[in-house]
Amino acid sequence: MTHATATLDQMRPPVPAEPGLPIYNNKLGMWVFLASEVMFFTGLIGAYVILRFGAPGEWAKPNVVLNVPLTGINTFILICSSVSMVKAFAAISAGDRKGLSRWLLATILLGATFVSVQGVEYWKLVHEGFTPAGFTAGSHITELVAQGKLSDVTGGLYGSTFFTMTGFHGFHVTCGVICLIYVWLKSLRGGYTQQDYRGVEVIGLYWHFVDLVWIILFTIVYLI
Amino acid sequence: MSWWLPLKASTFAGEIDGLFTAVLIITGIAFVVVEFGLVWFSLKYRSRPGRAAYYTHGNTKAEIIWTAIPAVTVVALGLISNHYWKQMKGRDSVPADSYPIGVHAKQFEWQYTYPGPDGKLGTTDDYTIRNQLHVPVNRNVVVILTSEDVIHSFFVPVFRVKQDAVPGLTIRAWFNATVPGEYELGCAELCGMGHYKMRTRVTVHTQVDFDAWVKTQAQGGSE
Amino acid sequence: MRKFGLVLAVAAGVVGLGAARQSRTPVQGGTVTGKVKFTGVKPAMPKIDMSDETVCAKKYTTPPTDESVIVGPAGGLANVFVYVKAGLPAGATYPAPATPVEIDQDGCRYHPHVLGIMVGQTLAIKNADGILHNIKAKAVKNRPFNVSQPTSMTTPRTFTAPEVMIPLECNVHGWMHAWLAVLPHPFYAVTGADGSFSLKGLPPGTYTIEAWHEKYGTQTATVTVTAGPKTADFTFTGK
Amino acid sequence: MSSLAAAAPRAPTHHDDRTFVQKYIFSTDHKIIGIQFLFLSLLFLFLGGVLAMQIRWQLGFPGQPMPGGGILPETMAPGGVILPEYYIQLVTMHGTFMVFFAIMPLLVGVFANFLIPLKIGAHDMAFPRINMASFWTAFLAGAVMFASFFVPNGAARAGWTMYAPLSARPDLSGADYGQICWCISIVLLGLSSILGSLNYITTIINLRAPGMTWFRMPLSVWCLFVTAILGLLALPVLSGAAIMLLFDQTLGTHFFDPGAGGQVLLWQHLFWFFGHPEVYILILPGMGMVSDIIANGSRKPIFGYHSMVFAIVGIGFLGWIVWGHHMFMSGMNPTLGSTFMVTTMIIAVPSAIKVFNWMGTMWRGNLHFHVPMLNAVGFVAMFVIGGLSGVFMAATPIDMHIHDTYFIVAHLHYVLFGGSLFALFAGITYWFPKMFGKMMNEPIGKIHFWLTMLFFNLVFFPMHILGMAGHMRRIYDPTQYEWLKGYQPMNHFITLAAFALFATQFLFIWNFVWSLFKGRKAEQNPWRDNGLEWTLPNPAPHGNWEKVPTVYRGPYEYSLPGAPDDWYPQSSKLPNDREPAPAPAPAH
Repeated sequence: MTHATATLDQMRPPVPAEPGLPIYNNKLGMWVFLASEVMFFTGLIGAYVILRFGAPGEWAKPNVVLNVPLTGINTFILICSSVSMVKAFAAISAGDRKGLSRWLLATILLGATFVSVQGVEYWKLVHEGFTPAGFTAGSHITELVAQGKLSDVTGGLYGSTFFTMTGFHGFHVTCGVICLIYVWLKSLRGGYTQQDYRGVEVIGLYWHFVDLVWIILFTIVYLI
Repeated sequence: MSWWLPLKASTFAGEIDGLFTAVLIITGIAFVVVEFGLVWFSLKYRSRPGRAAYYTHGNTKAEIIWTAIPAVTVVALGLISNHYWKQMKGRDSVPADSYPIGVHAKQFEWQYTYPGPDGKLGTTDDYTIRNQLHVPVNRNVVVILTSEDVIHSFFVPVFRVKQDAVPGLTIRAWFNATVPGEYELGCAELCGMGHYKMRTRVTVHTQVDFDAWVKTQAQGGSE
Repeated sequence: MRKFGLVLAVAAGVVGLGAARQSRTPVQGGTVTGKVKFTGVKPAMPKIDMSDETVCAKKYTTPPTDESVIVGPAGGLANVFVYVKAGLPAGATYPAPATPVEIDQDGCRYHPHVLGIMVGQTLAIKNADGILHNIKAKAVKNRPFNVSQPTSMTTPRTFTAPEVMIPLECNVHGWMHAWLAVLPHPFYAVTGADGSFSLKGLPPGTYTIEAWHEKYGTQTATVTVTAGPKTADFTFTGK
Repeated sequence: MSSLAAAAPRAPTHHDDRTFVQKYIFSTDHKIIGIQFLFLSLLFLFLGGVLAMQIRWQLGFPGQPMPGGGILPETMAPGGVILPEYYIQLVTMHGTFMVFFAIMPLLVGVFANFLIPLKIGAHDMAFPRINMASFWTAFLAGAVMFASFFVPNGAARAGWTMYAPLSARPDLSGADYGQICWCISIVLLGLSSILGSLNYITTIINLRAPGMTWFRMPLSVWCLFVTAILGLLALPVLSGAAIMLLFDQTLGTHFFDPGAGGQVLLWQHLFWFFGHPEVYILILPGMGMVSDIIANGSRKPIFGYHSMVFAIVGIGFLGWIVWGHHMFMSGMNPTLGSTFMVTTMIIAVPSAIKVFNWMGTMWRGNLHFHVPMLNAVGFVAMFVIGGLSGVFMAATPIDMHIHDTYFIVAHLHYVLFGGSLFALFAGITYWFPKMFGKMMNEPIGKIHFWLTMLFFNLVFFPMHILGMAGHMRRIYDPTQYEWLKGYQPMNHFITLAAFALFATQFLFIWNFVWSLFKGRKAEQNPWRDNGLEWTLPNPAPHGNWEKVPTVYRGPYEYSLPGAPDDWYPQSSKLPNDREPAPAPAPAH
């Protein structure tokens, strides 16, 4: 900013200013943005809860349509990516730039793996006949219905809510991975020092948030 | 054209108009106080040479007064309204002896299913008429609202009754017509291009006329 | 179960005309005529309650009845759409006539009840009643539309893809239904009260002709046409 | 000029190397972005007005060809006669444009962007680039919404509230691409509004000038702060709902499809959970600006600053728990009707407090009725009527009669037109010199105010009477009903008054455009206001201050006893003023 408020240390609220919150602007901005994201996912999850409790038929049991072991591993991958994010943050706060770049790369790879696994899962599900519009006739899914393991009545809702929630979470993870790549490239160019690693902390906040949302989603969509 | 609420043709009308008048008086007083106050202050305190404004940051006592009074008034209004609301729309407000009429709303017309001489819906002697609501006078009538496609709203201004017909739900709304005559019903919820045309002729019969009408309908006679 | 009475009277006489040229205005050429008969119990058509729509009600002396099954005095089934389903020379194109096909809403009923139109030809939807009708075409291959006509007016529409039987309906009057077929060629006809139809100007060749009725489904017949009259009759049986 | 003006402000000496594009098109200066929002939103305000005139024509002269209607295509108005589906498009798009693309951007986009850094003494927003992205996303959203008129089968037609299943099923509404455009545009607008809100919140919290404590902030900034929080938390819910509706229309999902287990009331709950905070987003900034302007016009500190702040925050909290009063008759559980009625009754109290405090401010004041002050007092007068008519709807039995009738239309126009738009006329006139360095014409402003006040009441007060008679909303041709035929003269009268109201607005447009070029050169502090923004030259330079000012007192120190003038800028030091405490030592 050409008119950056003259601040001695970037990682503190701008000076001279009336003391607001003791966190610098970018971090405060990310916290406020995450509040709006919480409301966005609350809207989607709230709709899911209402639709599920008001569903005319019996909701699909876990692991009948969705592959829980695969997504279990996928969840573990995402948790690992959070761990590697913390490692990256710890590295730069100790001044280890190379460590930062390595851990950022690890986070990117883990995040990308998560998204691709989810992409493959989507492709397989749609191929099996489970789509956002419900169960396509004459597919593997309808055989499950025939065998009575699955109720057809709530199929439409099951598909709609599953794809919308996990789809938007996947979208947010993808955006996270893109931002991580940007931060990673900047870290390679020595963009972050021990005095100023705001970008790492901010993207770390976002990443942990996305991970937390997935844990909630994984529980309510896959496990119960 | 009248400048007041329409004809009071149901038991609800008396209570609702009374509540309406009460709220009108209360809000009327507030309206006069504020508007007259604004005009009076504007004239009395308008800037004149040598006039100085009185430097004050407020008066806590005044704040308390004009917080408490509105708060008490509106909460009182709320409790009174709730009393009537429970009677009119409460969970179990539909009187048991109500005369059932099945109202099926669909895009741009109403289908009324009458119980027929046996007085019970779902029996073989029911008959369905399009866009015509016939009710006996001074008897509780429950309207069982269903909708085929979009949200419509069953609204008879002279009965002061309104209830949305929601696809996927069966909603019961009751009223008791008190004045025989011919009135109109309109759809009050936007339901598409023919929304303005969803008009129903409402006829309130005396009990004798109503029984005769039911008999003629049962034999398949037309209007 | 609807029983199919497939009575196929194919007159053997075939009179050849000469090599059929590709696309030419079919002035002469073979004609296929026939009659669609109805056997079995004639269903009683329910009365339509138009009491609330006085503008339409007063256009009828006797109370109007549903038009889905109309059997003529001689047992002929009306409103059957007969058209050439297959067998036309490949690549033959037939220009859409400029004159629009009219469908009128008079007395809160569609006139005609079943009609055909060519791809690209204009359908002129007229509103003789002067009150609100909305026309909802629940097309699948063509773009569906849902337009309204609050007063006496004419709304033109055209269709881009052949589609046999687009249901037309009016939502303001739930009983109003019509059936529209969009075809790439002019060889179609709707049976009249006596159940007779005639497809004129067919270039010689073997054709499958389909007869469609809104309640009793479809029947097909294969007819080889040279020049001169051919007959193909159909019989639908009420259950 | 009073001797107390701060030392003549020097234009910042640094060399301004930004190109024209960077300076005016893709600008990151909060003031330029504010002005960009101003021009875009005034355009959409005018468009919304044109749509309203067509609605009024059809209601005043049902079925007759509309003058100038010939330019409309056959599918909308053959021979100039408006078709029912076009009428519903008009109703839908009038509501959508006015709420989402005129009033909300005018209040939040323009005045939050323009005023917040100036009034709290900051160089610029916390995130200038995100601020620019917020404008261009709003521009894109507006373009998509405007384009929806020209897509096949026309624009969306399910009311600006877009109730499912009418909005979710093209075969029932007749519009397919139009509905999809509406959803995409609303999601984009949600994104733009979220980006804006997070900017305003971060700026207000962290970038206030030294000495500008929370209770020395002007009430307009308090209002914009609470509005930003409401927008931040409400818009994502609408975006989520619009996405679900979009998927129902395109991917064939079943969120609102009752046939496959979807719930129709889910849309209403989600929409109104956003909807009510939204209507407070549409009124709070207006209240804030009016508070500043009435204090300035009365040359007297605002009456009860702290209770005004608590009222604003109270409205912010209560706004989240009242949404059910839009759904009393929707088939929702009646016991919810009782709870939402009580919370709705309570929310009338903060508004009452604010109105009495505005009156308290004028009491024993030294009232200067410049044009902004006139419009501000007009705001209070009309907002009271809107607020009081809200009490009728909160009483559920009365709502049974007047829900979805013209009583509701009257109420919402009294608070939106009588409220927000009068506040906007005041705000635009008040800060016009700060934006463009010129004054708007005073006599034209007064004529415009009085004519607008007159015609506004002639248009919208009779709608209360129509509502009491049971005249339903969004009716294409009321003469279908016998009992409404009797009210047709009133509809006719309202239409004529509406045309006059629309014509009056050309006074404002002319005044605005003429003053842009030939307006009187504005002096340093034309309204003799204490705000920090008036310590800057007009129009304010890029980066505002060279060095952030220090604040010693509240914003409303008018007629300070012992002060040489009847105003005293926040940044002027009096002998016994203490310097604000230095910033705390580095945190980590």
